[in-house]
Amino acid sequence: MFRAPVWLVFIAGLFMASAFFIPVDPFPMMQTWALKWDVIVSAFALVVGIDSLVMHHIRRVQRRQNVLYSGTLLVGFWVTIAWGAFAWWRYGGPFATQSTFLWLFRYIVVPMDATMFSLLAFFIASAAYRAFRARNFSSSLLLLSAGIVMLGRVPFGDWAAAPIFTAFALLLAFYFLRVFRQYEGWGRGIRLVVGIAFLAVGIVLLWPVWLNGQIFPAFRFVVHHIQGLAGWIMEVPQMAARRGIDLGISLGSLAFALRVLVGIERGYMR
Amino acid sequence: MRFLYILTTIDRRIIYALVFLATALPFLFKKSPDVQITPEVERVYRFIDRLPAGSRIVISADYGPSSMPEIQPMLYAICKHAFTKGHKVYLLTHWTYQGLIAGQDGIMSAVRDFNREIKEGKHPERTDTLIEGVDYVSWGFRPGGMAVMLLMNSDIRMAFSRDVRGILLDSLPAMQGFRNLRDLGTVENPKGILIGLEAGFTGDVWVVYGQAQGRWPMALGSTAVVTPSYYTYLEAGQIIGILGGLKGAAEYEQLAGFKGQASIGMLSQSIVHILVVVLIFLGNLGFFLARRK
Amino acid sequence: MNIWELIGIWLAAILTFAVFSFLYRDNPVYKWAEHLFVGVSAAIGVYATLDQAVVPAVREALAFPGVFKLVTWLAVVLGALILFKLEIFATYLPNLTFLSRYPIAFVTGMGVGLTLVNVVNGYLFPQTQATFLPLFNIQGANWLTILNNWIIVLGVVFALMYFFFSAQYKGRLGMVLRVGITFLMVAFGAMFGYTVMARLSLLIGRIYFLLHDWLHLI
Amino acid sequence: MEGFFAILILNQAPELVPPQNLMVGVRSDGYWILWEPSPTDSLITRYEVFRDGQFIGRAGIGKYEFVDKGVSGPHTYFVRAVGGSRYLKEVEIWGMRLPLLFWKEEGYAETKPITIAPLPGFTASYEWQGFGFGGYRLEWGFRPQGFVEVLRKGAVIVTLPPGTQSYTDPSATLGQADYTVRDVNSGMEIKPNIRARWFAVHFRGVKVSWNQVDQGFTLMRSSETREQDMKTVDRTPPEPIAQIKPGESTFTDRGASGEIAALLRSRSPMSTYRYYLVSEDGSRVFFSEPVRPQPFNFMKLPVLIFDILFACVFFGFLFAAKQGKRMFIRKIAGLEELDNAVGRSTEMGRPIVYVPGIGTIADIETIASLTILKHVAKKAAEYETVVIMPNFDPMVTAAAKEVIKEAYTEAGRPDLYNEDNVFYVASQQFAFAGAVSGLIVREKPGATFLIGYYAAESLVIAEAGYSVGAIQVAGTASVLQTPFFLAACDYVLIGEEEYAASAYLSHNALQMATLKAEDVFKATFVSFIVLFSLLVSLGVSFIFLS
Repeated sequence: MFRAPVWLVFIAGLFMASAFFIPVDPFPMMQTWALKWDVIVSAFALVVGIDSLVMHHIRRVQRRQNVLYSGTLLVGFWVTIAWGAFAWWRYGGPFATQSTFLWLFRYIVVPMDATMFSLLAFFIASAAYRAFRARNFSSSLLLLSAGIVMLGRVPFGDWAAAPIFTAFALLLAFYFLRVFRQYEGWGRGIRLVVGIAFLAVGIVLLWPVWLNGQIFPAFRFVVHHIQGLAGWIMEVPQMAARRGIDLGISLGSLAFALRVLVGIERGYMR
Repeated sequence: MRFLYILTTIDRRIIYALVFLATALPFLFKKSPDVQITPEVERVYRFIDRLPAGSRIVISADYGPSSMPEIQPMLYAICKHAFTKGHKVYLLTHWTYQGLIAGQDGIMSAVRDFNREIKEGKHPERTDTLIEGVDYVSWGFRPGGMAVMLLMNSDIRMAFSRDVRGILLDSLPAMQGFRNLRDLGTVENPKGILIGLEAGFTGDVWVVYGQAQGRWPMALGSTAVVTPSYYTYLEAGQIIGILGGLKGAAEYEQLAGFKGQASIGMLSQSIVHILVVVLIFLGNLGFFLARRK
Repeated sequence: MNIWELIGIWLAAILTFAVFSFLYRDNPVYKWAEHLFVGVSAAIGVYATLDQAVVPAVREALAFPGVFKLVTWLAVVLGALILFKLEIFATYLPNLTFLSRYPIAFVTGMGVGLTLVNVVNGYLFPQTQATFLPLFNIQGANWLTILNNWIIVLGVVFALMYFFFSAQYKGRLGMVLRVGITFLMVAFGAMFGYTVMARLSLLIGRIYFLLHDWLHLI
Repeated sequence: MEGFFAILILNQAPELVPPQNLMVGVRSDGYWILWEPSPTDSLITRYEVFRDGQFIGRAGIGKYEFVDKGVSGPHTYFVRAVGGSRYLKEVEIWGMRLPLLFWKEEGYAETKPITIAPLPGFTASYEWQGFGFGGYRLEWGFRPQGFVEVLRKGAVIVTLPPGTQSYTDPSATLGQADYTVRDVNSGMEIKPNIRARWFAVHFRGVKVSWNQVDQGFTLMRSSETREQDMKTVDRTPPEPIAQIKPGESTFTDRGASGEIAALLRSRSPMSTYRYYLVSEDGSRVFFSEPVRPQPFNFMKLPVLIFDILFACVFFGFLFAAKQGKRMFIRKIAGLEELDNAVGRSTEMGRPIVYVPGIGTIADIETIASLTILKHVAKKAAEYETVVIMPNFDPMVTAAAKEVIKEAYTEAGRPDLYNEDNVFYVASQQFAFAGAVSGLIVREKPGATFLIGYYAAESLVIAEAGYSVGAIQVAGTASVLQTPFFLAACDYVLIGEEEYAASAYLSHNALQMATLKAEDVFKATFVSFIVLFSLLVSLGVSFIFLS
């Protein structure tokens, strides 16, 4: 009862839920208070967090372990704190418009934050290269839709799409026609048919026939429609699947919230 | 087949280097392709272009440093276009000190570049350089969000009494005759426009509370992630256009007749996207051909 | 350009390269930059919380009349309980650490309570309603609209059924699982492809900073 | 410069015109006197407001309103415009001779007086309808070039702007669906696609009623909304909404329904509406009692009903499980691997890293993550493996310390618990991501668990784990990050599997039962989607929550 205040979770939860339905005072007012309480409690929690961070690194310095790095962290922290206090006294607020405190933010936090964020561009490329292999049917779909959406979103992507798709189709045709003999029964037949189908796609794409006065009609078709196809994937199948997952998540979180509220689930507490 | 096996195990550092080069090289060559102009960007451009000289462009910079690469080029391009047409630019933010820094950086670099161009004689119609308080004003940040917008609809000075330098708005030439946002006129009879550069929900509040009451002309510029949610306002006729992500900025730059960060960035975008797809292809090539049954 | 701005831009450029160096491998420069970043941003976080959250909240709360001031002080007492988690208390008063669970329980409860209503109000109902699409018999609609509606309805249904925990998908029913995973994979691929552009914009921004602001090459 | 002053001096004793459209409204702090500027506004120096013939205050240049605070009951007001010519005079200040502008008060112009009074029996109340017909929704496939007219039984009921493709007729009667849509430009007429709309709860508007009057009146409405911050009040002045013919005594304000519905849908702003009857000559104003929100927001009734139903099924399965009913739950791949990952890490003699993401303790995902943490920590304690846990949120840090300590105690190894391994890093998203990836690269864990709420930093952390060859188990309910985890991690909990995890891992019959309850609702939703899609195809649409 006192050691694990599950009852407090229950009361706070029930109150917040009921305030949702009741639009007259004092409920909206109390809800506003509760949100303010959250702010105040978080502020105290920050003290605990800072304590944890600073003590962690002081101990490392004491153990003569990572002295340079942990020292940098501690010096950076305390200089910033002092600077902020000075700015508060001098400019009436650390983030006042003339405050020199913003220098730290502008030239340390912003570039570090943005550069860290931009690392994702590299990681996305290497993760895509490594993980997007057509191992089976579903991973082929993952790869295909990622490729179409990627190429459909940038200028020139449409022009690059057609040769890449042609090459992919021919590659798959070559693969299936090479390996089908190693299988038996149905597997053999299916692989043969799929291989021939891919070969046909590749040939159609490269067929240099004049149609409506244009050479490579199928090739051009891909070029002109890749953008629309990317948009369609985002708006139709992507949206559908995402909605399905999200509905599941909503129900899951509802059941989980109820488990927490009534105290069946108390692993987070003790 | 050994060669093909290598294709499946390209070291990640090589990929990183390729991505870095593909992004950086277009900047050094300063070449950039023309992008296809979408109507929603063109409408914003035409609107600002046709405003009578001396009109007011109010920009609300509601984004932080993490969205700067996408939105900063829009701010830069719009400011530069406005200065070329002789309009006055007003800047505010709802995103605390983050928006303040982002907005200030954007407008200051536009002013710096424009002043340099004036000195080089590229704008013969202008005799003197841009002056803060005359050609542009930075109102800064005031907490309150929606309340600030509502206040600005009735009186700007109630929301911002001083600019970021601490000077009373009443003493700035650019603020003469600019009492509230209704002084921006209407879409039919415009005397200015409000442009919200958004990375979050502030844009919705601007449209739903600010524009819906004041009925002044408004446009939005936003990161690619939030852009789709703004199309409803375009369909409802509440905003005149949208600049979506880096591509929107590139389109605006192209319309305004210069190649900036966004235009060159679009070439980098294309090259890296194609690079990633080609890498995926090479990986699969090796994977299929080097694989024994 | 004043001297502070110059120092700032050089510092920013050095930090940028320090982070990029992590791509090659972990190294002392990155380690140093990372620790500096954590230290500075933690301190800035302290001031951001004070300036943006605590001061306004306390000021507003104290503006409430009479008895209601007491409510604010109650919050302060509740918040202060979490201080028992400070290492000094954890070492010397380990028996009282359980008191720090009270503020945690309160905030958890708030989150749980809001979930119970907001998920239904903001998600379940609107999204389900949006999925009620006509599957046939639409005047003036072309075949593409009808096809799209079919795909959306089937996609939602199969994606949802993929997460059935009590059904054992074997034999014929295994098909449900396969169709579900098909939709999920198409969606995940599309999301991946869609995000590349935004992430690249950030890299472009950094390179622009290096070439424009730092080196003045463009 | 001389010319500039000359223009001003040219203004000679003018003819003043009184202000226009004087109106008095009611607000919480008194009466609100509003008027529109006089056509000769440029000559006017100030407006003076009079109550019952007494001067009570003034409004300066550019202000066309005045609040008479703290009054009630019947009163008569009028506004007087004071104006005159301007002249320039040189004044000596501190030895400097400055030309200054002066005004000569010469003219006055008064409005007609207006009387405001409460009207007994003038009331207004919300009109709700549970499960009702909400009108017909019309849709047409083509995109009209000109204005669009919607005709009901041959009569035009509304004209819509060009490009409109749908319209909902709220005043329709059930069973009379004879509609035509006409494009004014081309004169083309088509039959639209018609769908009846049914509401679970329908808010029809505000019903206003008064004692019968023998004169024509204009009905007006004003509103006051208090925002969530408890201080900002947004007021709209009285606006005309309808003309009342003699003899009428009720009116349903459907125009308010959209506005009020929007307010009720948003969380809980406090709004007060007031109605006015203004006589045709504008000399008398009667106001109603304020319409206040009702103690229960009926708009959200479906939410309450759903929550109660959900709770009933939930507890039903709970009791069934208590009675000893066995329930089947299928295997969830990622969860089976949790224990193996800890085991493999132990074999390699490396620590494990658990990252709870960037959620706060109020996020339900983080709570779910902490319950999984307990399981992982317990297993780690059994294998005597170190758990390192960097944190984003200080409150999560505090909670996680408790959880791990408790898990070690339950596993019988409280001696292994080291406070220093659970620490707070930073609340800046990428400071956290950078520090965690640095930590992973240096500690070289055998297994990493990335479970909780993640945003863009997901891939930064996951790549670091990949580069040291750790077995990675990831789980997040933020769908956008799932593909990145799929690309870089070995096992991924997709979507709600993260929520199901704690119940599944506990191997506790009670908790498993709740998963069953969830499945019942999933099945219900699937059947609802299919059923209602068919109904929509047949021309009926149903709105749970408008």
